[in-house]
Amino acid sequence: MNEWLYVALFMIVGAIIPIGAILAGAILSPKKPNPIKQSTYECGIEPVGDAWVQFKVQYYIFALVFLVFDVEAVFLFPWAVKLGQLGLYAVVEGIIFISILVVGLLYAWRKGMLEWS
Amino acid sequence: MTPEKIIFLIVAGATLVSALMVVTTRNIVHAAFWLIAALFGVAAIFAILNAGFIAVVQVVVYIGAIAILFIFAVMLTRKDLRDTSAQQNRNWQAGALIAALTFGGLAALFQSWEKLSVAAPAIPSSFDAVAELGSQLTSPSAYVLPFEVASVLLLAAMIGAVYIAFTRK
Amino acid sequence: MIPLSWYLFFSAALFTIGLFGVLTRRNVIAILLGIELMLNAVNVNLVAFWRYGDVAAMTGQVFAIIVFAVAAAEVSAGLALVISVYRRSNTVVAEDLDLLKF
Amino acid sequence: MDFLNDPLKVTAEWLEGIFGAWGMNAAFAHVLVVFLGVLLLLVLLMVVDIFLVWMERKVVSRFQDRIGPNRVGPYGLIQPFADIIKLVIKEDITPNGADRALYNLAPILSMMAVLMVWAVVPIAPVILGTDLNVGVLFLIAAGAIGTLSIIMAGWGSNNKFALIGGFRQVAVMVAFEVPMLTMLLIPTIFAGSMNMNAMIQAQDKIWYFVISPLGALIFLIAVIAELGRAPFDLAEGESELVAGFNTEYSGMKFGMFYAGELLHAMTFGGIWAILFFGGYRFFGLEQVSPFLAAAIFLAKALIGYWIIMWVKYTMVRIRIDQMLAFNWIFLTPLSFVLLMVTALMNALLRGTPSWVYGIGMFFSNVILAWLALEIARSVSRKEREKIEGAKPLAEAHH
Repeated sequence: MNEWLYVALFMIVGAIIPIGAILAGAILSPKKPNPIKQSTYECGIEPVGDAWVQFKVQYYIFALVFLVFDVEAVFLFPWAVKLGQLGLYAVVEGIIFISILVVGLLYAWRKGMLEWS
Repeated sequence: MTPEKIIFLIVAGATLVSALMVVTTRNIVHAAFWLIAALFGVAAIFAILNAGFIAVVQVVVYIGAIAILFIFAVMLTRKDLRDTSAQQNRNWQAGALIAALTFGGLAALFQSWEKLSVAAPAIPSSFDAVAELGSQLTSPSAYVLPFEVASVLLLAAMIGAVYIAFTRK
Repeated sequence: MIPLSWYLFFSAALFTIGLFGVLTRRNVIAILLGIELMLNAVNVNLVAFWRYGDVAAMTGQVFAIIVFAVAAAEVSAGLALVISVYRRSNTVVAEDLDLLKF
Repeated sequence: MDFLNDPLKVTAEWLEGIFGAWGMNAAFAHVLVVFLGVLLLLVLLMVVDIFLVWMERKVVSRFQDRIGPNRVGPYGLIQPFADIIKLVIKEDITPNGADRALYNLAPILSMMAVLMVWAVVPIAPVILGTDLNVGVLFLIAAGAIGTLSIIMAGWGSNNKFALIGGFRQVAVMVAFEVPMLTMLLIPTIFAGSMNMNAMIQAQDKIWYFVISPLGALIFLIAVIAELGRAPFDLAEGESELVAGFNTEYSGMKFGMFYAGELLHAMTFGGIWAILFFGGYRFFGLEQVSPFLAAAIFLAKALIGYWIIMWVKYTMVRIRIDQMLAFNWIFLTPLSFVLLMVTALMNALLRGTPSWVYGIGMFFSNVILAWLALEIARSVSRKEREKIEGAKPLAEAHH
């Protein structure tokens, strides 16, 4: 039996519970839609245009830096698991690996890309 | 038909349908969300293959980071929310033909390959894939060079992307 | 037990769908989505060969992880290019990016 | 093997026997029994969740010098049930132009992302979903699905506040996930495994909090930001973004977001206890009975939850630029340095007696924390002088 079957069961049941709750709400609650009620909330005034807003390019930079460190962590987890049985050389390899990526973080910081404004 | 095969067929079918939606749906944000569904299906395939670490990494890297990067990039490059113009270029029939030929060629190659019916070896109960990966990635006689080169690659990607995305007009 | 051929046909189909997307989409971001599908198809093959080959060797899984790193690098640089192009020429349609043609 | 020592296995075997007697396939019976067990665990968690609503309201009112719910039932204990009935019979409004599929999927995924974490949480030595050897990374995978639900809600609502709130929240979550991932590596190094049960087993001599106090602290800060709670709750800053990504949600869909947030906080209280405070371990008491172990784990999780609440109701909201600067310029580099120092010290102190190892680790953490705070203090002093130095000029202008 594959252990991931248990995880799949957790995900299925974890989806069934909120679906059931929302369905119960849908059955029990009144439904009287009208255009004013369904208009999007904009602090009481008439909604203006679409929900389109201009986004900062910083959002992309944050996601980018996160992606790089996410992949870095993927490499480091097997390293961390085995570290106890490996010699000092493995530690040094890991430190080199992290240091190279920290250079990238420093670069982004020096360029002012990690600031919000 | 064993239960394992049925599960595989359901997952593979759902994945391929999601992949088709990725390349055909008009709304680019929906295409990104269909891609997430397809990637999740591939993660399930990895889990069926007993590669638990790769399956989790697939979710962490692709769904947790790459998909978010895609959605942010869509947000940054839209003039209006719902673009309804044509999403396929003029030569889509030629593209479909090339794709069909590629699949046909690959399928023909598989048909003529005799190792196709090889049985999967049993995984020893004491085998820990993550620990084994750890020792291979740090061992000088195995993959320590790719390990370090990967970090240089990621550094280059990060610096390059930051530089490109921020160059003023 | 699922035969190896099922995984190979699945990944071939996924690769082909991705190829179709790359060839036919107009939006550059959608083309990158297709490339992601193709990279994933490659990963399915790598992991399937690991499972059906020598399990203790781990070569397939190591390559799969390297593919993750390559995919991450490809996406981050590719999307940065898209954003940069959009800020210059205000379009993400591949056919309209013809500055080099003239 | 009796019920009090291994309740799950005994019950499962008993049920499988019954189903087998009905002529059911053995494998199918097993899956069915596991399904029922999972359903039981998750329903119990939802019941706990209902009481978390009550607890949260009681605790916040004490912090704010009020009494809190006290009318419905003894100590207001029936109040959360009244809240639920109200949520269920509330009209469910879908805003105009909403992306219906994504709008409806978001609350389901939000709840699922929390519930699926419990697949790898060891509640007691023998009460756990599954012993995944990638347990710690599974947390991040579940968190990725939670992030996705926020993007879906923000995008699907067709509302400016929801869109901005959702994207700010996601920016904060991905930013603080970097120190969180790095801090997950530290217990992994100590235990030599990503398996949560193995981590608890490895904390038999000493809790990881003692040998990595700085790691535990950074992890807590990252978790609070990840949960989107004060002081990092700017996505829901009422005065500027209404309710953030769930502005347009009403009725039970809003209820799912709300319940998910509370359960998420309690879950991460439990994860914090597992990674740094020995999980269900408490001076050998966990050996007595699995039920006692589960009670110890629940108590530790609630203490962690209480600390998260304490922070929430004590601190003021931090501005988004300061918050992200705090993460990228202070927390992330500090966590990388801590990881490198821990790996190095772990290799250097290997083979020494455990008290030398513990003291060495503890003091390397303390020294690192002191250095980081000194650097931060000198930088902030310079910033302050820059701002205060400019002040007299502005006054002279008047």
